[in-house]
Amino acid sequence: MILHTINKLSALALCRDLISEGDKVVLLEDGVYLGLQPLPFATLAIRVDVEARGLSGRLTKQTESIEYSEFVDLCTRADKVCSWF
Amino acid sequence: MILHTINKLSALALCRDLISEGDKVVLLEDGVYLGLQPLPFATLAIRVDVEARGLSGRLTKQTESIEYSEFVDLCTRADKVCSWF
Amino acid sequence: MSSILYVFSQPPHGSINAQEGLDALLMGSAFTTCSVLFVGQGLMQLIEGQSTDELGTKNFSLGFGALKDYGVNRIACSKPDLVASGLNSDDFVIDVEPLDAAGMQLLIRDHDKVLNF
Amino acid sequence: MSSILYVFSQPPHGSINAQEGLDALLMGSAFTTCSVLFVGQGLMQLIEGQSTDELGTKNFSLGFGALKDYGVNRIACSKPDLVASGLNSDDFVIDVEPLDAAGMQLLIRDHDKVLNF
Amino acid sequence: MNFAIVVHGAPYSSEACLSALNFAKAVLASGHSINRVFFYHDGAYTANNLIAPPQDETPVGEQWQAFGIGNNIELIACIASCLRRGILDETEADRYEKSGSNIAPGFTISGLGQLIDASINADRVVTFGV
Amino acid sequence: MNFAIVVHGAPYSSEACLSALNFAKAVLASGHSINRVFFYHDGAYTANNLIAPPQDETPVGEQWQAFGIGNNIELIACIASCLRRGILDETEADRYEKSGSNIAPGFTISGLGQLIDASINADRVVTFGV
Repeated sequence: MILHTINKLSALALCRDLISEGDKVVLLEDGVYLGLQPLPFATLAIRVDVEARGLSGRLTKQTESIEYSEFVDLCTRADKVCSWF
Repeated sequence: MILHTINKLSALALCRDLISEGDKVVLLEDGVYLGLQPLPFATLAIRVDVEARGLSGRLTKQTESIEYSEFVDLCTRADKVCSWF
Repeated sequence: MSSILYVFSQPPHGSINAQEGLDALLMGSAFTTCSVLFVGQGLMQLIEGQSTDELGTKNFSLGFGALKDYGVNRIACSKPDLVASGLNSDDFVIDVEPLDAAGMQLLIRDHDKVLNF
Repeated sequence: MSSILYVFSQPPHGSINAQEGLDALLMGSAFTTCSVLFVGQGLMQLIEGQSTDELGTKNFSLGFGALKDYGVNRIACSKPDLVASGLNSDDFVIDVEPLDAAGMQLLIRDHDKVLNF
Repeated sequence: MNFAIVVHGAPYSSEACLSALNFAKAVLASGHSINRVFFYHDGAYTANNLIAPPQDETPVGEQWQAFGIGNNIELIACIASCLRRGILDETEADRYEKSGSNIAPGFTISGLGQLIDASINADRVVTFGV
Repeated sequence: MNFAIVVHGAPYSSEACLSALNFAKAVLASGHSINRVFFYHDGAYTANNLIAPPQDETPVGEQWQAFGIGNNIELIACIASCLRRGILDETEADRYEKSGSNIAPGFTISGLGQLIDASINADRVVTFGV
């Protein structure tokens, strides 16, 4: 499993094709706005970034909020981390 | 006439609808890459930015290279300048 | 005295730039006629319910409530960008006038200077 | 010893970041097995005929010619992004292996670490 | 005609800083004037006097200094932007009890009012954003 | 598990600088370790000791200092990034005959080799880009 992070809307185009079945995707910073639109994969969004932007309760069902501790845990379970920005 | 400047690809989405008949558009910095694709309006691209990126001879016919002096001249002939970035 | 249109196109919190843009708008409105147009991700500055206590950035969206008091003339946003965002005006901290392309072009034409942030 | 895949996604000259990315790749290749994947606007770093004398930025595209000498293993780019750019491999300063999505996914899988620039 | 120029980008980090300089030079070369250059956001980093780039790279900050001093043009770095980014003159360094100042010659730290004043009074205002 | 963390963004200018700090804190809180934090690109600005933000804004740079010193974690600012951006320690200030140094406590200026070494030897490397 590879963990991908996305920190802004424009970075989606860079990684859209590179996310394999079984990979995980973390949305952080301005990347959490991607949680407003339908995506071809499920995502995990950093809760403090979601709340800072007023997006609590506004995100699609395929986006789940997580804490930094869960982000760290995902890193340890992934083979590697790939950051898209 | 309003003079618009665009300095990166993603800024096109911001101004595409705001460019009126008779307005002028200057591409600078990474905005000169827009000269590789068809656009709904003619553009003027800063020559030193075009050359730095190796785009001389690669741009569409609707893109013309200009000097900074012509950019300044366009500013004086425009009613105002609007910078998209 | 020159009137100034402020164009806000950046989302909040990802960088300080949006916040520094609002500072410039408030300062400008003390000196001359100012209006503001939100476009693209700039609309995200307006979302109600931003809660930045834990992140530690500043919730400057609260400042938009003061724009009328500061005498800011027109407060507008791009209607196409609003529709594309999936949000609507009810999601915003203040009343904002959605403008179509022609309306935005007129707004730009009606001001002497444009400051983009 | 961990192998490293460098992913370059930024265009040159608009900021120093692409140039600093190449510096990191050259440094990395002195220590361990490295490969590089150009995606998105990162492909623009490869365009032949960059002439920066007048602008005054550094034409670091000339440095790509040294990648083989530095022992950089695979030099690849996104085939979909190459097609979308309207450019082709002949426009580039060096030979680059265009990879489809599956090929890029394999490249990522084949390296221990990924450094994005 | 009189220009106000606004710079949002730092040397190297953004070409905006260099583009604005090239534009400013062309303004003067065309016989026009510049009422003020205002450095906002990361543009404030341009005023850092401690920059020491490699010899084969254009020293954009130094060129701005020379341009401002040589042509007697006001280069204003926004005080709020500067404080957040660690660009201080002696007054601010004393006020915040910092170890020293690092403002480059030719630059003045001042308030956001200078941006508004320049924008209102210039014939044209041109922003170099990031 | 051992982490290397790479930071590309400056305080305020990019949330990356803050996200990386939150991540680093969570790494330690989860019982893992950090072999090095490497500040590259504009991340080098984090090491500027002259930052004086408004009192109601999070002093991200200071928090990094406290984090590094308090947990005995290496905070390395890339020397090439630092020279281009005007972040100097005393050695570099002397070498380039600059008026002073401005490196913050807890930070060390060092070469790009430190990024490679950290990346190779960590179990995971995580980049916070801009």
